[in-house]
Amino acid sequence: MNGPLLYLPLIPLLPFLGFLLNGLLGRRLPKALVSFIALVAPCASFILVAHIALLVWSGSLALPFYEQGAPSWISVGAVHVDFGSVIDQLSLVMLLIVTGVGFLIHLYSVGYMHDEPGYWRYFAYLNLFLFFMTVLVQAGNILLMFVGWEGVGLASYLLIGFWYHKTSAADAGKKAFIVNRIGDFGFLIGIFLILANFGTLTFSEVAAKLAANPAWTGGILTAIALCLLVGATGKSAQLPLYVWLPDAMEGPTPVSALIHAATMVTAGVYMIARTHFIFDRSPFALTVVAIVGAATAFFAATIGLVQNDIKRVLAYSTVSQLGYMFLGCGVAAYSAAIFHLMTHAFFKALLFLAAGSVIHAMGGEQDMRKMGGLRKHLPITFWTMTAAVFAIGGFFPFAGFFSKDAILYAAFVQSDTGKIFWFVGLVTALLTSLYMFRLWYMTFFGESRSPDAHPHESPWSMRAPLIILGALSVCGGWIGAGRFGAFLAPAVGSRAVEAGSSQLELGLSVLAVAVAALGWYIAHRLYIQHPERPARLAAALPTGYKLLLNKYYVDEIYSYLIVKPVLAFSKFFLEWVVDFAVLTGLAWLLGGIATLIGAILQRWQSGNLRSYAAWLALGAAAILLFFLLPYTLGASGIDLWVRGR
Amino acid sequence: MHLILFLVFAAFCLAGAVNLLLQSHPISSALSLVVVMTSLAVLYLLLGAEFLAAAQVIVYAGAIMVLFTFVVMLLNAGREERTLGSRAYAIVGFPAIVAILAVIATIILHTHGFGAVALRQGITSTQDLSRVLFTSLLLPFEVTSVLILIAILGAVALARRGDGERTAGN
Amino acid sequence: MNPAYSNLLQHDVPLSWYLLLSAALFSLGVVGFLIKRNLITVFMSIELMLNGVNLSFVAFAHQWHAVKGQIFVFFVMMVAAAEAAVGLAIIIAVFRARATLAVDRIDLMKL
Amino acid sequence: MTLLQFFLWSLLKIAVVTVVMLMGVAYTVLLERKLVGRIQNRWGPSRVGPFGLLQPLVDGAKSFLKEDIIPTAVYKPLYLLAPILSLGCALISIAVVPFGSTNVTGPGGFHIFQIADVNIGLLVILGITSIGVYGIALAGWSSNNKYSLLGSLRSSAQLISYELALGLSLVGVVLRAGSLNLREIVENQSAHGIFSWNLFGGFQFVAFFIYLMAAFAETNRSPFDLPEAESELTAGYHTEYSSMKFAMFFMSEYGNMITVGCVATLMFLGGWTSPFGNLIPLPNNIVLQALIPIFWFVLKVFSFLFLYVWVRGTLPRFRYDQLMNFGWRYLMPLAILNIVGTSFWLAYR
Repeated sequence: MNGPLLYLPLIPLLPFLGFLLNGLLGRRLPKALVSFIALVAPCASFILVAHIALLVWSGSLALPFYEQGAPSWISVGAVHVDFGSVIDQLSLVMLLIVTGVGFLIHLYSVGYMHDEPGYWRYFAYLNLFLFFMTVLVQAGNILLMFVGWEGVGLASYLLIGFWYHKTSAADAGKKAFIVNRIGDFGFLIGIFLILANFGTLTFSEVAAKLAANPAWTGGILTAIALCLLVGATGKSAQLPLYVWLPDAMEGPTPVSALIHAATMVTAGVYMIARTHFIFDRSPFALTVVAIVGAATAFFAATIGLVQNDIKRVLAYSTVSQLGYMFLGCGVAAYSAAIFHLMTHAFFKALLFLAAGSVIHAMGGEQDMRKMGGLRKHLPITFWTMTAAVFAIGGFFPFAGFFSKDAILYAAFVQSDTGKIFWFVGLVTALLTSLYMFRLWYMTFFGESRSPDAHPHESPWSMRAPLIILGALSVCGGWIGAGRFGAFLAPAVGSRAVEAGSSQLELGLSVLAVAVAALGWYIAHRLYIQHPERPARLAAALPTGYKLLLNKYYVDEIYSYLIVKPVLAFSKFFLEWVVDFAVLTGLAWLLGGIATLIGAILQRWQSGNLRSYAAWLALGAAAILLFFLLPYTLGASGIDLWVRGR
Repeated sequence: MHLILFLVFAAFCLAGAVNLLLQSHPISSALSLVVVMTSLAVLYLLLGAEFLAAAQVIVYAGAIMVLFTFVVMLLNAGREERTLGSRAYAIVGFPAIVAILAVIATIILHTHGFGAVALRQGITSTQDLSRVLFTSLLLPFEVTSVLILIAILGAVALARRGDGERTAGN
Repeated sequence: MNPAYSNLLQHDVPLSWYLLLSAALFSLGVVGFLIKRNLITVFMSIELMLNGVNLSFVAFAHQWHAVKGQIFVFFVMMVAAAEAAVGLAIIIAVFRARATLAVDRIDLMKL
Repeated sequence: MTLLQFFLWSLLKIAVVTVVMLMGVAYTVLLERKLVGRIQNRWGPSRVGPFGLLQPLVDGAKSFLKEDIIPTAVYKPLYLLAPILSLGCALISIAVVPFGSTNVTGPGGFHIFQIADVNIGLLVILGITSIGVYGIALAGWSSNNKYSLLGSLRSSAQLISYELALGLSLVGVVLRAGSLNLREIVENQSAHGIFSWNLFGGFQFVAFFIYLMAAFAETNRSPFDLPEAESELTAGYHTEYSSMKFAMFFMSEYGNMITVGCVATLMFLGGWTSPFGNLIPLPNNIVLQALIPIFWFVLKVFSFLFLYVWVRGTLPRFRYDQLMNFGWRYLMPLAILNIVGTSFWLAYR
């Protein structure tokens, strides 16, 4: 091993150990011990990552760092895949987010899930998720990344369906799993194409081969990039595969915060950033990424405007923000996308946790129409939530402002088409601000709309993560897109941060903040000054309202176009032709033959000892005669044998 | 002399074996078998296998067959009963076996490589036997002793009427 | 044997006679196994077969001056003893369960 | 030496030994009756002849003259075979016992004082003893009497159990002698008189003790006479026997005692050798040379028989489970330990 010993394998293995302990023994362990195990694992991982970050900070560790001598996994012919990890600026940032935010959400869960009967199961799954997520992030090759990719899918499935006795939760889990399969299919094909064209799966080697051929663009690289994009849209809930994420809100709220807002869903963005060298060679694929991102951002934001379930609003907001990140990737501003990924992890996790706190306080109620006036009852939740709302809205100097601004600026300066993306992003920013303040007003202001509820503030284990994340939401962006981009540049390239003038940047920023303020104003007008107006607006535009409320009928369209035909095919072809005619018939045939032979043979198997003995003697006699009869007739063969002795 | 002894005891052997088949009472069969075994012991002696002769008497006649008579007495086994088809075995079995025996006998008699057995040569002393048994065949010997130990345990476990059956019934 | 007697004992016997006797004993054992109807007698027939084979072992050991032939017989005896112990225990157990020793009536594995 | 001579000499020896043996049996009975009488503070038989010395003859005549009863329900062939087998086995085993010095030989150089000199003499005795079980077992079974059957089952079990201990106790001696030939075993103990006997010089006293116990059990003698425990089983396996057939069982019991005594003498007490070794040299007279060893042999066997009777007059009977426990749990492990100990001693001497 060259370089310092970093205990890299321990980062994923510690949560895995926690998973094993809690998963195998948790049922019998006391609750305190389960929490202890579950908390220590991510905390230790975070400390390890922080240690690495410190080493990098002090300059004693040069990035990128490749783990040497990792055990080999697959070695077939020329293909070698090992368990090696890689630490560069990108994965370091991602690891910090994953383990840090992960630890905070574990801590939050201790309070939130306290009365669950499946407490140990929950934490086992959560640790398992952390294991796979860190594997995904640190993976030195794309196949190992795929393992983590599938693993987080599994953990996500288990956690969405955590309350498996609830049909909707179980269905949501299955939906997430199946929709993700479509994306994974694309990802897998992308992996095969990479293997076929590069002969290796290790990121650094692929990058080196591309660097050696500067003229190689388009063609097969576009195909690879598009396949990977399909995978990314599945995992990161982009058009057209976003449908699973809103349903995934059936899981416990901390799970929504961790997996379906802060970390797992950003894996698609991370993956595109990780394989940026392929995307960079394919302008077409990049454009597709940008289009997908921009469309998703706008599309999801419109749906988010009219949803009444607090978690669904946040879910569509997540989809929309992920669209921003894709947009950032699409204009090759990877560092801006990762920057937004980080700030988004802070404020979206915070939003979900605060929403969880609200739900906790309301005794499980998720409908915003039944909330209101919670500001006095839940001061800490309110103030942290406010920080998050301003952050996502893009107000200066909150975290969201810097990252969103970086993406919009990068889009604006990229090209002419980029200006269209920039405009869509700006409109989306307006919508974002609008629906977030709508949520804010409906939840915390006005009169309480359910008089029999007695809201109460959450325990410290839930408040502490809120406060920390609140602080991060405020200050997380102060690093500045420029410095962050410079830090990430060795890992993801630096195309986005150079061009343009500071005046243009300043102008765009002012414009963005103005748009966000406009959204705030509209929300204030609609939900505070004239609370009756939204209903009238909905009545005035019944088609549009219904369209938005029913999420553009996407689920229904999918159902008619894909689900129903598949079901019908399964029912009629598989059940009647294959299952009944072929399999059952075959089983009957085989069974009949066996029964028939058995009926004949069982007469032989009489149980009578002497008949067995007779058969045995007969067989022995037959063998004896077969060998001896020639000698008896010829009568001298054995002579030779005996003399030969 | 050797010839006479052989003829006498071979006749005893055959007579005992045939008597074993003809007697219908198990205890008579057992005694016939004892006759066969003791006569065989004499034949072993003629073949120079002194120790085996003694072992044949002590182990076979003195232990195994006593065990048989013991069990016959314990279970008070009576005469055999005739069942369906039992005569058929006798009718078919005897000629068949005689035919096979004839084949084997032809082979043996047609084979010329065998020598003759005389008493004065080829006596294997107990020392010779044990020297081979305890050196080159020590492992099989020990394994056999383990086998016997297992057999003892098995026999005890099988024959004890007892707790095992009752608990299994529960 | 005392050498003084040895000149008395002449008239050699061909080895093949011993082998014939051995084959005859074995065959009689097989017949006994087939025609006897008492479990214990059937078991005795097995012993008869073993004895028949033992005789041929000893005869061949004498022919080839091989001690190991006799040792094989020794092992056969030991195994026969073990077999008798276990077999008779089984017979006792069977008799307890069925109250019969007739082979033809013991043809079901279940009680 | 011709075949005819061999046969004649053998027949002569057999006849003499059988007659002496039977006489010995008869007078052992008398000895027992007299001794037990003295132990119980009474005279014992004293009317027939001087000191009652003719009593055995009268007893024999009585047995012959009694009515021979064969109960109707017995299985006759085996009922008749059993006493013959019993007595036969008791008498045959004496054939390999050398009871006098082998230095004195007859014409043609064969032994006068031993019917058959066999390499595996000890094994022959053990084998014949084990065949003797059949006599008792068949007697009990063929009598068709439950006392007889129980007695014979007990007896068979007892004989088989103690045969193990008996055989194992002799292995130590065999190891020391390196031979199974009884003559060689005795010659091995002849060097220094009493100090080279296996009992003392060979450190086989544990084996001797085991042999003693096992021998008592093997011969169904007190304190192990359970097969014929009158209080429980009437007369055990010979309940249904009377007159001469009963006498045959009786004789076989005493014959076995003598055989066992002979074996003890040969194996542990130096056989026919003098206890003083060469301190008292043999006289030159050929007749004395032949007779003095026989004297020592008879004396040793006699003292053994004396011990038998003494024990019978002293000790009460064991219970059956005690008997089995004693045989399997104490005597046999002890005998195996003795073998191991002797082997080590011989190996590292």
